[in-house]
Amino acid sequence: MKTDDPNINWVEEPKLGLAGRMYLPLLIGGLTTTARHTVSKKVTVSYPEQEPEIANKLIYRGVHRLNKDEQGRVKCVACFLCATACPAHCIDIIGVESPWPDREKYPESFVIDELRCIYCGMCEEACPVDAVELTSMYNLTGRSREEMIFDKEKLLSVYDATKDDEPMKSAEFGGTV
Amino acid sequence: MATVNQNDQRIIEYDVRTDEMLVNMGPQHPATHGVMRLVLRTDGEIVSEVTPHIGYLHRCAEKIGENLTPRQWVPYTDRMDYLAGMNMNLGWALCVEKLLDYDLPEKGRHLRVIITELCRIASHLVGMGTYGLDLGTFSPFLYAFREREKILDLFEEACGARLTYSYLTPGGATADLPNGWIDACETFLEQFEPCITEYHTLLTTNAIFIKRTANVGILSPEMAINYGCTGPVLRGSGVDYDLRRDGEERYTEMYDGYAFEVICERDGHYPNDHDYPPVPPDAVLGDCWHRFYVRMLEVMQAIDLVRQGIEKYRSAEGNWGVPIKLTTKLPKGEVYLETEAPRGQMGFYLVSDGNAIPWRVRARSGCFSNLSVAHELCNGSPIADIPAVIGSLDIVMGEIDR
Amino acid sequence: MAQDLLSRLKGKFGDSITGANTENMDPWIEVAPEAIVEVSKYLSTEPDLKFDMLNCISGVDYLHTDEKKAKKVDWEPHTQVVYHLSSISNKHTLVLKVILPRWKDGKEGQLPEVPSVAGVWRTADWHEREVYDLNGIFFTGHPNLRRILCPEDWVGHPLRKDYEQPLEYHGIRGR
Amino acid sequence: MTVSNELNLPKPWIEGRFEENVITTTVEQAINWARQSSIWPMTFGLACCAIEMMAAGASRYDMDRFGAGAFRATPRQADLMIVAGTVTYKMASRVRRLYNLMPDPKFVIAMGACTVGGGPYFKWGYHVVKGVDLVVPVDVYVPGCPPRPEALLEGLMRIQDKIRGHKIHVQKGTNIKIPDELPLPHHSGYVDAPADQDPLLDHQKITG
Repeated sequence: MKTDDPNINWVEEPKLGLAGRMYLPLLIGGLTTTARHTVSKKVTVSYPEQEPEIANKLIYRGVHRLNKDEQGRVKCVACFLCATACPAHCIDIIGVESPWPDREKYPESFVIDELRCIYCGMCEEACPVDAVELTSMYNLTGRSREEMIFDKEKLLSVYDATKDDEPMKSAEFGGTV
Repeated sequence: MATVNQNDQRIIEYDVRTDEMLVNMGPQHPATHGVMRLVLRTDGEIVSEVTPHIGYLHRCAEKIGENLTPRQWVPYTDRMDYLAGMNMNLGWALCVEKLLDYDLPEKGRHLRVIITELCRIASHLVGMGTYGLDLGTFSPFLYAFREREKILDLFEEACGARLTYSYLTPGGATADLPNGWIDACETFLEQFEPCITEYHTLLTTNAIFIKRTANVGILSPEMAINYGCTGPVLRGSGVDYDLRRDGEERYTEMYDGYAFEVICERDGHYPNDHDYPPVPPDAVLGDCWHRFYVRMLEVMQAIDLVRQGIEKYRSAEGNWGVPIKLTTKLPKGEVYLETEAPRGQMGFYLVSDGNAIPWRVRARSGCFSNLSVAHELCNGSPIADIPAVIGSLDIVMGEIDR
Repeated sequence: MAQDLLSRLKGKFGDSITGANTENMDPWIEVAPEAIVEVSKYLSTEPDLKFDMLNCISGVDYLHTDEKKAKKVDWEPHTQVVYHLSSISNKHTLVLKVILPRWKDGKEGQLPEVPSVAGVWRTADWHEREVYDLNGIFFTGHPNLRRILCPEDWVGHPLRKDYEQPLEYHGIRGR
Repeated sequence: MTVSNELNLPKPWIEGRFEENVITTTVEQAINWARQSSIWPMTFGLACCAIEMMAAGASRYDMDRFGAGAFRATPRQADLMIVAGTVTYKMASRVRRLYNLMPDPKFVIAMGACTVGGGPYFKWGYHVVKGVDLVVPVDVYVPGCPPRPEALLEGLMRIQDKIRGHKIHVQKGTNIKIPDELPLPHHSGYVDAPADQDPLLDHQKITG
């Protein structure tokens, strides 16, 4: 900003009185706002004791789970649609002949790398049999990388853990599955 | 005693000689809004040259865009301007729809206006909160984030994520607004309005804030246009240009039926600024204070737009627009579309050669050009003004480095 | 609008306007590389056109790496520099294109050259540095043409189609 | 996902000999308690996870309840480095330098999918470091993109568990192997060197 720029007009700053120079009115103005907040309703959610209430559990995108059908078998048919739909490429499946008569393929190993996953929900959208779903479990931490790679058993255990309070979404999921 | 000739060069030279210093306002600095490195050539306290070094967050989004289908690239647009994820999704969605010549149902259009204007409020709140942090006051940051958490709750209920939504996809939105969401949104707007007056008392009319920002970093309209600055930075310099009113036909049809005025100072005063604090005498058009003031008035404009959107959304019925299939074939051709993101014009240029994966994807970011003007604003100013100017440009590194 | 602007430019600049495409959604005008600065000066200063804002410069690389696709396509390998202009006062937009060979007169490693329009629009300074950095196009007459996004000692230009990812960088494994 | 941590520490013999409101403890537990409830994080926000880190520091999720609210700008005064955001090649040397500048005992939380393993930029991200543990040894991984502030607080609690298990000195002859030694980068990242020879052990020494 060159000082002799024609269209900048220099303005004298207003003279401040003693109180103004000591910024007293502002101190009081600012402190009243803060004082008003000390008496108002607390906003903090103290996490470990108070769990945050997730309003819409159907659509929340948390840790994955693999659903089981009525006979307790994994619902996935190893069609690789979720693996291709995933932008972060963190699902790898090995599909083999299925021992059950009514299905020709089932995943022998179904691995989701939770560390690379961005929880965008596209696998849930792409799955034709609603096998993989995102639960509303959010607080997941790990101490090593290997611990965070979820294989089939772990995903099924997440299903058993969240089976009752979160039924399978396919029936009433108002979304576009 | 020999008369000493005052303007003898040796005296001046010897007496006030201070070597120029290269100060590194490094990639890790509380006031650089992320990872940007400013190399300041300072002569004592006065900065004579500022060269921003960017690229510390270059995440190759455009190379990835050449290997993923448009539906899969939506999460990457979220991560460009991560404070306004919805506006980025909207830009990409409209660009792909322009190429596919896809017409969106009425309900989807109003849903998009509500969601993007809410996201503009959240983005300006963070911009205002961190600007307070840059200038040393901590409480506006806390109040801004408290309000923003309520908006994030609304978004979490609508699309399942707090910050990276990938909700407005090409073709519509991943899910409809759950019932009861609209009244929750209305209650939020009611209790949000008194908080705005609180921010005004804390920042806009605060003499310390005015002393730090008024008459600092003055950007003349011609220089703003020449450097390609857009958004609140351009309107803060008095240029009356807003893509929501005079942008592309496909983008402005989203807003037809909505009454709003572009926030820009026309002959001395801002539109409907009757009940806001007046412009202080020492604030010159185009300085940091005006850019901040334009953002605060845009929050009010966005509240008004969301209210209109809610009535229109209630009366609209039918389908809200289902996302396009994962592997839809893109027609051959190229298309460029710009939308008004909170920080500037966000443009997407899509070249496709006929199959599902685009040939070239280019994202033009508003902050990229806004930051390039930092040198013009900062040379000749003391070091303490650098955070004030960079904060007023309100930059986000994810969008600059892509 | 694009049709009469095209004929006007052809009248004024003759054969340095090498082509145009008006049936695409965003019609564009192709300009010869050496005439880009005069054309942009004319476009930005002409009172009724007044394209005073350069939205963005992008580099697009046209090359098919595997032969099967290369045969099926009508164009032969080249790169393009695309200028998106818009005018604030008259509210209209325009797209200019410059067609360049992938390497300067065919020699691998020699970057193609385009005169820089940083003199006309100051915003081109950074945009051209980015196109140089990612697409490998040299802008002659640019104030300081350095890499802007990738580190200074980065090898190669990532957005070219035949770019393969580095195996490691300064001891950090790439894949 | 809580980690049981009843480490078999020897019970001090004067336990419970006084009336209620006198607390007896060992010096080590006192030090560990002091350290764990005053972890000062370093403001090191790179990308979108930085916004969630700021939200965790703001009024609703309030990291200050764990004593970790004082975000220090300089690495000299910080003992927890929350790497929040994508680490790119251009930034990797800075991350390593900041890690070296931090005084001992120092901890690293890798927050977010990009930091932990390259995230969505894994496959074609030519400029992205595929996981920050190629650059600095990481103590706790917090996945998510971005992880919720509660997940970050959960990670903070894992760091506190780790501090609770620290020993001031290993008594002679007992050398109790603390189960959670500081994890070491499990591969050195040098391509020409044999990829996975045994990881470097004394990484606490400042290698500069």
